[in-house]
Amino acid sequence: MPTAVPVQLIGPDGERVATSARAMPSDADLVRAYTALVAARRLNDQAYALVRQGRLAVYPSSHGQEACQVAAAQVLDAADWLFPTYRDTAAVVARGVPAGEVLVLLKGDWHSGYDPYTHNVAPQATPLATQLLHAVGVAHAARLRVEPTVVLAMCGDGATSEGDFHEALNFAAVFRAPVVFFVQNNEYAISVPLARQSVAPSLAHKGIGYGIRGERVDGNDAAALLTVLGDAVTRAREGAGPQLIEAHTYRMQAHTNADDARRYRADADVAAWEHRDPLARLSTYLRGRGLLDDAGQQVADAAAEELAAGMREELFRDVTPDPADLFTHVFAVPTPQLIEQSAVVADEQSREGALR
Amino acid sequence: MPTAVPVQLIGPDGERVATSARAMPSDADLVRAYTALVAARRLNDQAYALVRQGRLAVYPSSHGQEACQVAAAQVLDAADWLFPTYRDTAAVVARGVPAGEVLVLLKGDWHSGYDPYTHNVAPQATPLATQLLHAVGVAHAARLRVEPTVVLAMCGDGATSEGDFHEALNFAAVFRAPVVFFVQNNEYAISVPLARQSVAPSLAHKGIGYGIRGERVDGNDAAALLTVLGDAVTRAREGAGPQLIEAHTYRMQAHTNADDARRYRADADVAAWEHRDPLARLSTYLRGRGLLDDAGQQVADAAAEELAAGMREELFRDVTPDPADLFTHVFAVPTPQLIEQSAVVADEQSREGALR
Amino acid sequence: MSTTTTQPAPTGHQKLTMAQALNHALRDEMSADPSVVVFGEDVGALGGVFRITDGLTAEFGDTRCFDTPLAESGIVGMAIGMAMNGMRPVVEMQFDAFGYPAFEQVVSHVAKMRNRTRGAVTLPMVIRVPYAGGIGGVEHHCDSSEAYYAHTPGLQVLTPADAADAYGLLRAAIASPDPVVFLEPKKLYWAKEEVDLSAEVPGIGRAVVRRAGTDATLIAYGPSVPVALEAAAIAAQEGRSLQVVDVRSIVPFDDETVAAAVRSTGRAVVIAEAPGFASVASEIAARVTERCFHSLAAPIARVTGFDIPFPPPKLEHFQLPGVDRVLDAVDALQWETS
Amino acid sequence: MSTTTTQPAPTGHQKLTMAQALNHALRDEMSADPSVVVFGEDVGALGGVFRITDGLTAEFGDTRCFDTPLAESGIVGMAIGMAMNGMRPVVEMQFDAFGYPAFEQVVSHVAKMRNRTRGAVTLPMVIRVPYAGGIGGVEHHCDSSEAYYAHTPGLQVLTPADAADAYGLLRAAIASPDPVVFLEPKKLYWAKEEVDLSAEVPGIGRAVVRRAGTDATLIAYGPSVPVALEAAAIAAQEGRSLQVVDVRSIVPFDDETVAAAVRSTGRAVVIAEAPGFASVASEIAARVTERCFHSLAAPIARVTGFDIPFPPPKLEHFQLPGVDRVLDAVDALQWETS
Ligand SMILES: Cc1ncc(C[n+]2csc(CCOP(=O)(O)OP(=O)(O)O)c2C)c(N)n1
Ligand SMILES: Cc1ncc(C[n+]2csc(CCOP(=O)(O)OP(=O)(O)O)c2C)c(N)n1
Ligand SMILES: [Mg+2]
Ligand SMILES: [Mg+2]
Repeated sequence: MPTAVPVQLIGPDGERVATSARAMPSDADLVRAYTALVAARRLNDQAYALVRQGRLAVYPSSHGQEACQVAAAQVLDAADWLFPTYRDTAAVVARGVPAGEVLVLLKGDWHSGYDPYTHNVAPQATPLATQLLHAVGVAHAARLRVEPTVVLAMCGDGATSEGDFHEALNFAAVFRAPVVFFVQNNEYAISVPLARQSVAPSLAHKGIGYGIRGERVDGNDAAALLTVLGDAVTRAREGAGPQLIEAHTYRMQAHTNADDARRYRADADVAAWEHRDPLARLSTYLRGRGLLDDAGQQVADAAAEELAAGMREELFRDVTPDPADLFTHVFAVPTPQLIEQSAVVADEQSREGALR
Repeated sequence: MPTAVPVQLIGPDGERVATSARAMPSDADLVRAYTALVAARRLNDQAYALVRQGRLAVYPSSHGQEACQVAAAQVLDAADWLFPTYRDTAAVVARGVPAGEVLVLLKGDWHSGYDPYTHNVAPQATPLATQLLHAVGVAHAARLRVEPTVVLAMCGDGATSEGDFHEALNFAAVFRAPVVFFVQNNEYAISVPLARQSVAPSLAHKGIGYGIRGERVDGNDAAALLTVLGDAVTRAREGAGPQLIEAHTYRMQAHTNADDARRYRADADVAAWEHRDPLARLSTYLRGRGLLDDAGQQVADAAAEELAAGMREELFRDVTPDPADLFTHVFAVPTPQLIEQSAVVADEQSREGALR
Repeated sequence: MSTTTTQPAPTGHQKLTMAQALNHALRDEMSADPSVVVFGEDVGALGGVFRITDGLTAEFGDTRCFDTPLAESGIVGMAIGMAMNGMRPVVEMQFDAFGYPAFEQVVSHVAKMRNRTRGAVTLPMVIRVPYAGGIGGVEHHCDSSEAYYAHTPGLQVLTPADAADAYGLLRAAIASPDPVVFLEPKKLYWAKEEVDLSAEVPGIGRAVVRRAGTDATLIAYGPSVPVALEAAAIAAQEGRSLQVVDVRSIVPFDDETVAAAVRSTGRAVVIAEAPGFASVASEIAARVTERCFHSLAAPIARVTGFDIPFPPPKLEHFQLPGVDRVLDAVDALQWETS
Repeated sequence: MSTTTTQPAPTGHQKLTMAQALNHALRDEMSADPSVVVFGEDVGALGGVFRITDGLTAEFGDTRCFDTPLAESGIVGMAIGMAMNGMRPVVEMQFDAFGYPAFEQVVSHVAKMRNRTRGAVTLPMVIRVPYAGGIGGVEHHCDSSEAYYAHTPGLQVLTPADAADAYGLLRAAIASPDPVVFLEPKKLYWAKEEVDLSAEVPGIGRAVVRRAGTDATLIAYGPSVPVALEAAAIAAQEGRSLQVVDVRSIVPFDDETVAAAVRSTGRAVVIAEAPGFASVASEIAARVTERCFHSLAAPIARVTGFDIPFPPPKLEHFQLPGVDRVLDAVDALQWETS
């Protein structure tokens, strides 16, 4: 049974929560997480700006959810796998994929801009919950080969309603696949609040119906996330089978820039979450413990700014994707039909070229 | 939380279980159930014989599960709805649909042989778990019109793995739809045993993830089924929302006549269930309480034999379905294309007729 | 009735976008028939990601227009049950590719219920699907999925190409006793046109000649109709007279109108965004050829999407049948042989 | 290796049913490549409801051939992940219509993975689907679902018509670096033929002329090939020489072989069980017409299933293209005009 209250190690005030029995991550881990948090926030803000500047078509921001993003990446080993959604750009970047490559999707140059095998990060998934099954397959294949791989698979609260969520958890449980299902419950699926998505005591309770251990964690508390996700990864690695973690967080911005959140929620609701900001919280804690000072903050800021500068550079670089690619990557060997069809485009282009 | 042990009111020995706090159904209800049980068993046996005689193409028998079948029908009011699967022929008949009409499907004359509105019984569903969503829709529509309808929707243990099971329970929970989901856990999905279907503590535990009350009941104990299902129907009718009931029973025969169960389970496993037979159990109990005697048994047998005779009569009646029907019932008004196509068949038939 | 709704009252002629016309159609049917209910993802407070259901919850209450949990099979499956029990559900699949999770419900139940019960149970329901490309959407947001539905017996498949048809056809779809897959060309949502809201609800199954012409016939539907019309306008300047037929109703298909049009010109090009292989365009080419073979001076040409996954935004214009490609196909119709 | 398996060892020529040939193909690929895994519903101890996977668990262990929970989207989704991580999964959809719950996984992922990752992630996987009618199955057990897959770019779609092709094509499918939807005509499972198990694994994408003929060409695939051959045999007795082409590979399609065959006769009939509208038969008719228009004496005819839900067992023979209907179509090929 998941606990009635989500695990919290650092309160919104930045103080250690006295009542929690769970271990605090190491200082080094917390400092590392903080640097990543600052970068993730900067990434979100920079991407938002790039949308306004017309360099990104759309951006689903994880602003406010950065602790989840950062922790998801940090608890994994290099050989582990991460399965992110469209909203998890910051987690993918935290895992080491260059931001410019990640944003290829939202820039519109191609569907996915990075090689998933370089960092063991699946392409960002849009069809909701479908990726959870792929995660189970990756984990099961590794298990058959007796590799120590753990797969961390992310989805939102809304995605838990899809049939594929159910099938993924059940398959993972039956096959004891080492998957950590990580639900970022940000209380909204576009405009639909959690209460219209589920009337279960919590989303973590969904684990029970599969024989999967479920846990709830404060999604704005990086320390709690590192511990809870880290323990889940360890359990999965040790053969305990899949784990389900629900992080309670909040989508601070609209679903994407194209969305108008005022149609369905009051600004005051959002404001209520301001003081639970994951960055401020960890910063206060670290400063209180002497693990962060102005100099440290400057270093983190500088790194974040470098990331943002790189993003700007990448996104202001105009790429002209080659239409031939459309036909090259359908099959290993293009069919006669695709060869004919790509010739149509090539011909059109050469005629256009001739016109110029 | 579902109980650790399924609710049982009458033990395999036909004795009242002393420990159960749940109320015993009325004598009249038990006697009624017993008559229906005898009929249901006869129906299963007769259908099996009709398959061997080539009058039915296939028959998925509920032999051994008759208590579930009978109770499902008996707990509903006339205006309620039943959503059966391919295995629930006996429940459909117990609800009042003529056996000859129900068996039209398995005889091959048409996809469904009864008018669902006559007894509020949906067509028997083959695509697993899909019907559970239809049940939610029927219930929700009734609720919008403030009608007291309850919908009892049946499925097997295997079907609980399908995405539609998940979506149906969640929709029902969120909309507080008056649906009783009734899972007959007969331990097999064709050849796949329950242990490879789910590693949850029980299937009733699946309710928790939706905020749905789940209960377990001995699926071979008609008394317990009447009470547990009856209470669930009452709760649903009173506005408590959906209910999930898992009945523990066993598929005594092969999946269908076309299946060879020896490939995947030992005869001894089946034999272990013989002494839990739902008929013998209720008979012993009723006789012990003086509610059934040889004369009563004869009356039940005679009624069952009449049912069987009717089945034989219906199934030995050769029906020549009209191919024109194939085109008549696609749309309210046939499209020009269907009119053309049905003319092709009509022409072929008239030429064949001319040849004779 | 709430006063928060922003659209003008539905009377007589108005200039409306297709999105507004669809919204009017929903409102008018909901007003006319209390059994019409609208549900899906984000169709309530938000009014749908394309605002097609804007204001419906405010006007009719949240039992008539409501959000569901996020599950398309659930949405369609529940709609089936509601239709079985006296309602006329109109559900929205948020984008074309997000209709796929509901595929089993659509193919195995929506399409078959009347048939399997020999007419005892009918499903008067509409599945609205914003579809096709042209809006720079990322993957899974631009599929032209009409062939999947059109190939499935038991489904009516409609797609409007302008605001007036959007209004009339959606009303007809909701009024139909049988299920309709209603495909809304996303890229035309914001095109404004004159709509007569007091016009009679049209019959389903009628194609329409959108432009007269004598040299060749362009056959198009949904998002490709404006392309065909533009191509015809340009061709006219070049001295070639192209007729344009808007199919509107893919199922049932209006053989009479389409075949007559092709016969009158002897040449034809079918235009559609979907990949060409085993598509609605294939069907149109095949069936028109069957009917008009001896009137044809050249084989019917197809200008369709290529047989590739829908491209990323920056490349989608290569996939969409454009005016140039249509005119190239017209040029290739073996004019020397006539 | 267990000794419980009942099939003879796979060497050289043997008389096998199609079901046995498929079983051999699985075994041979599993033996040759340890990354080949087989899973689905009832494929383990039971050996599949059609016994195609008979003995595989006994021979290779239950990590190589295993039962899954009952969920088709789960099966295909898990296969995708396993293929991403070094395996070559071969999964079974128990019957045609029970592949529909996996439709989103198939269309939005299986078909697109190579494309969206520009070749970085490939999915060498096979989805086996027992399909089509002719075995007296009840509803949902007889669908011809090839059009749904063939219309989806990124899927290879194969269907054998005899045991030898079943063996060779399934091996080729498993060896392919890209996903294959492998459609097995249920009604041909028990037909016995000579199979050369030592033959080279064939290339995908080749149609074959099964019978020479000069008057007209019958184009068929899967369950309709024997019908075409029988029709040709009867026609021969009546003095008409019919050529029969077995398409085998729906995607990629062998335009060369098919078009050459039709050109050589000037007349053609396409035969397929699936409802005709927007079908593979439509595609074949359309593309062959595009290529052979001026060689055609008559429009290409289609003999397909009607546009109706698959009928109940007692009526299915009206839906299936039979020899008589094929011969009627041949008779109607406007012979007077030549
Ligand atoms: C199968 C499917 N249906 C619908 C959508 C459209 N859609 C994209 S995001 C979204 C909401 C998802 O909410 P949630 O899972 O809570 O994730 P969040 O966006 O909050 O991170 C919807 C409905 C989709 N992408 N896939
Ligand atoms: C979607 C779907 N997949 C597969 C099948 C094939 N099939 C028919 S019955 C069955 C097993 C069902 O098991 P269970 O739900 O336990 O019901 P039972 O037969 O035991 O009553 C299977 C796999 C189907 N009917 N529908
Ligand atoms: Mg969310
Ligand atoms: Mg079962």
